[in-house]
Amino acid sequence: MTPLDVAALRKDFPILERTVRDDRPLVYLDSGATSQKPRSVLDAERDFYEHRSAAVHRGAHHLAEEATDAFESARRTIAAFIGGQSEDIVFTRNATEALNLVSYAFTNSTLEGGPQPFVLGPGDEILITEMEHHANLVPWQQVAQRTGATLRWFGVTDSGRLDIDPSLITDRTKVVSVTHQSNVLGTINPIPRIAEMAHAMGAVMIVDACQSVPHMPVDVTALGADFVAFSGHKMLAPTGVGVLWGRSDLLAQMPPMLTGGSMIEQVFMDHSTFAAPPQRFEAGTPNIAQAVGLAAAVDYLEAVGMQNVHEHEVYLTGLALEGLGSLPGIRIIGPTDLTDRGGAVSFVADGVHSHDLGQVLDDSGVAVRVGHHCAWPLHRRFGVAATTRASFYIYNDEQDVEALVAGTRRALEFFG
Amino acid sequence: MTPLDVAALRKDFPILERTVRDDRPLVYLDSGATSQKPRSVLDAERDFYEHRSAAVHRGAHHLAEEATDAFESARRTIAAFIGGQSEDIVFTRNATEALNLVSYAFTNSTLEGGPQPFVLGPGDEILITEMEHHANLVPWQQVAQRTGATLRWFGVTDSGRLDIDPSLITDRTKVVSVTHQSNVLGTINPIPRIAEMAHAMGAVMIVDACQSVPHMPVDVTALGADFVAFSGHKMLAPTGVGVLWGRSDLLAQMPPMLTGGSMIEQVFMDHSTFAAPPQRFEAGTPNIAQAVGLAAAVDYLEAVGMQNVHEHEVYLTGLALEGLGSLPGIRIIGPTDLTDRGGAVSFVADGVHSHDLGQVLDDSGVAVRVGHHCAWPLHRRFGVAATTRASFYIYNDEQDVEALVAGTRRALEFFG
Amino acid sequence: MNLENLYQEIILDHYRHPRSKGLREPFDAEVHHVNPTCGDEISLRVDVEDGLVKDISYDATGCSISQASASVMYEQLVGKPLDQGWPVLDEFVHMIEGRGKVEPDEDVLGDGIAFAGVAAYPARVKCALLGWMAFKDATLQALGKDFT
Amino acid sequence: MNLENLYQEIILDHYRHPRSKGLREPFDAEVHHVNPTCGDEISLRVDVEDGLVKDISYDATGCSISQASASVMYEQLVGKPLDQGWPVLDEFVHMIEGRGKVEPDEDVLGDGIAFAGVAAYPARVKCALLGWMAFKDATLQALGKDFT
Ligand SMILES: Cc1ncc(COP(=O)(O)O)c(C=O)c1O
Ligand SMILES: Cc1ncc(COP(=O)(O)O)c(C=O)c1O
Repeated sequence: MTPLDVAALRKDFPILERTVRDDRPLVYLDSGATSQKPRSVLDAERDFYEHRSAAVHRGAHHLAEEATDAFESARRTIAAFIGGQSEDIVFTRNATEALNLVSYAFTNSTLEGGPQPFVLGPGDEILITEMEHHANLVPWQQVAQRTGATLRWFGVTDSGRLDIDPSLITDRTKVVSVTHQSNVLGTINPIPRIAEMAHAMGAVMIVDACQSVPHMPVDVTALGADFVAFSGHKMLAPTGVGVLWGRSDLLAQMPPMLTGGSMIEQVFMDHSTFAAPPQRFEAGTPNIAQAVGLAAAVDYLEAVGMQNVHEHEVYLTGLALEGLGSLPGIRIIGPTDLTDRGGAVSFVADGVHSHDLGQVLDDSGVAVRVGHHCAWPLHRRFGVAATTRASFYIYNDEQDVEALVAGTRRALEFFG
Repeated sequence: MTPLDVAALRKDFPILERTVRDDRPLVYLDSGATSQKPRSVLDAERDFYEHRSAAVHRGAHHLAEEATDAFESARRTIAAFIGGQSEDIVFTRNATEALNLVSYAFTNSTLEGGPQPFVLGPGDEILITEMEHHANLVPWQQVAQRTGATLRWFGVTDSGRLDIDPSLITDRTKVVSVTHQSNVLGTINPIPRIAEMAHAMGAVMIVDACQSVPHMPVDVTALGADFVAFSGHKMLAPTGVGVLWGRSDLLAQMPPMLTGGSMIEQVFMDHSTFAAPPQRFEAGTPNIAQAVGLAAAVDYLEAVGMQNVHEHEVYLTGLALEGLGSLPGIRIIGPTDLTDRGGAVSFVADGVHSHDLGQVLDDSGVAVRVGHHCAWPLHRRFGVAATTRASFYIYNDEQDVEALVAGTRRALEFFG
Repeated sequence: MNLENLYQEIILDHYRHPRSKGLREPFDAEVHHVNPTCGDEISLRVDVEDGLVKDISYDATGCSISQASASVMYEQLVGKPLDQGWPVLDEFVHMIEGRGKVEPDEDVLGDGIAFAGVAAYPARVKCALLGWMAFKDATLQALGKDFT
Repeated sequence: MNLENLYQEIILDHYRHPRSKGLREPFDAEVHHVNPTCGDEISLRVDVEDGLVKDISYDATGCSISQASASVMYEQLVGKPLDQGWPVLDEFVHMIEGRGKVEPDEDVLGDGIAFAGVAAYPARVKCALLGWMAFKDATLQALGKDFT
């Protein structure tokens, strides 16, 4: 039923050996928030520090050469993983920074009167969706506020699908920024179709791929995106590294967000010129070891196979929807079928607040996330303040789903 | 002569066991660019990933509690190290981002008409120095350009000291941003005096402490600073983490640079409100493991003793100035006395370009930095395109200085 | 620490039957507090006269801990002079933020002592304090002072 | 790889005695290139007529590698038709960026072969290419094309 040998994979993750609370085995169902790290990733980072740690790009000594090699080869690995070119990969701290980097390109270009594709003004529109994570919502509110552009959004249907209203994409639309997979609903959005509509109107198409790149095969060209953002820590990699991929010709014109060392061409006291991408967008000493760790994570995921990852998660999602659905008073927030759907299962229980439900699960050793999952407007849309979310990854198995269902039943009884 | 037992300390740094080029022992004199990492720091990071890795702040499960504890306790450790409060510590990727975070507060406040201490306009002045690293120069050029304020700077004397012209601090001065220790000259600037002048005129005082916090005792209150920025990777910590410390009342008013998850109070589709500091400035999943690593580095440095670190470096600097000074045709760029001076020794050699000099040193196993060290205007001030810089840390000893001097002699002979 | 320790009967009872819930008149100040992590909300009004808490009325959505805690607070503080109320509040905050290392004073806390178990769960601290902080904020406003 | 391999006699000779240095007239295009890591700079002019490189004049500051490489380039390219010059440039770039894994063609490169050792030092690649890239840029400008 699953293409993965989960028992074998689990051995690669040291943390899964620990117990929580009163000696209960850890059932980690919070990978949508952050994933656990396999030994090979931790080894790669440590190996970097123990053997080739130095400042990159700027040093001429042997160690600096090796550090630069490690860093730039990480960039190539990550580029290949998403079907991009390494010059188009910018390392950020996380997806949030990647999305801010693009959004500041609009604010800063507008302030400075160019370059054109990034200039916005009153009458122009930015189109997002009601299912966005705050990371792909608040930055656009800021852009709208600072440029005078108007923020619009696609709604969400009762079954948790994107309600694509084509009339919202017009020649006033300058930016379309949409999540590839909802971190709450699990819904996978039809990005290629939306990108086509956006491009037909000359808009820039941005994709928040935070929940897709870690969980399924993603090819930036097939997506039809102009920019794609994701985070390392959600895909087996260290914290402290994220990625912005951008279309070469747009990156070439894009102004930097952060300025300082390593991103310059020439510096005088009163003015400076900037380097070509990706350096232009990586001011200061980068998160070198974290990028190296991310490349090791990509190697690990490629060995597992991204299609297998996706199928495995769809399989577990099916079990979870079935198991939770069999309990009284449970309502799934998100699609209850498996079409275009990834492994995030959010739900509410009659008479039990998600914080309390999560507490009972935690007491059973099951780690889930409760709250609005940084998607507050989406929760308002469904008339709930908070949900309980289970999210799956390659190290989860059928027993984990059973523990989730059993723990939820216990909560219903406890508060019943 | 040195208060440190360097031989014992060296055992803590795995990388120092490696050789470079044709099997030469590594003489690492590039800590000004980035420092090496002791085992305890690498262990702390790994321990975090293997035992308590989870998303912080947002999770309610056991692992999330422990991760949050580790992260927030790191914040307390770092705050105590510089004499600050933990609520006033913001984690960034590096010092560059920390300085940009402050500089964007000015740009964004100016755009939005408040809050006052951050609003600039034509007629207002930003005062920096000619010895700034690009990280404390280019962001202020951007602010000046975007707000209409004027950038001014203190010059540098022939002996590499700051040329403090009090007439440059007037009631037009709204921002003063100065490096505590020059990464090229080694000069330690009299921050408390400058801060007093700045505050007398109501200006905000910012300190680039990138080269001081790792190398000497620094107390933010004694400095009289309003903001202090530094990088973890230069003080034995992992890459990917930096710090901005800010005065509570200023942080409380300061607008965020990056927006997204975890920095909000409430989010609606069309507007949001933001959390209190430090969360307001840490959008998205933070560099958790790196902060934990930085705290371990601080523990290590405190055990060594910051005053000892400083004295050790002054001792080595003395040896280097003496040794290099005894060679023909070597000119030191920076103070040649040891008063208010840290362990960066930059120099030029008659007839040998620094890139060539560095190459010969590299061939001898000595890693130094060559170029403008991200302080291009300062190099122009001294009429040179590039210098060779040796910089010291706790794991360097007398033999390292001898290797530097011998390698430099070899270069002079080779190109002589 | 187990579930029964955290969810004492008193808490479940107040959660199921919150005392005097609903916003009432007259009042001197009204505040609205939110827990940004989970979206729990409370609107709270205080009616203070001559240093006496005459009424606390509130409307809240949230988990059992935040709901029960507001209800217990109502019982503990209404009808008390403020100079008796503040120590209760201080002791409650002290206990909740004490990470389980604080020995709470039942004489001061009354039913508030039932929340002792919360201190072991840092993620629930804000739930337990939501109503109490709203009370503090509203009362300080009513007295013309700043909430800090 | 040792120092003598990198700094071949030919390189040191060109470094100490750069051929025909200095900016001259007439010229069709002038460019200024900088190596942002070390601040090395070159100003370079080309005089191209009917597909023939009539003159390359340059003024440069920088390390031995960048200086010598500009001087060798001058010798290798001046007086040649462009369709003979481009292959030399391509081969030179190919060798320098080859990380020591490329077998350079001495027949094409002439004295340029002396820079083979640079390929083992990635940090010096930009030094060796500075003059050649400036030539490419200037020549394309002279021909009315874009530099990429
Ligand atoms: C004085 C000074 N300021 C700022 C920086 C920038 O630090 P980072 O590259 O870690 O952001 C450096 C180091 O490169 C420095 O030496
Ligand atoms: C869909 C989505 N977008 C953006 C983010 C933000 O990612 P990060 O916190 O790593 O910046 C997340 C994760 O929290 C997410 O799930």
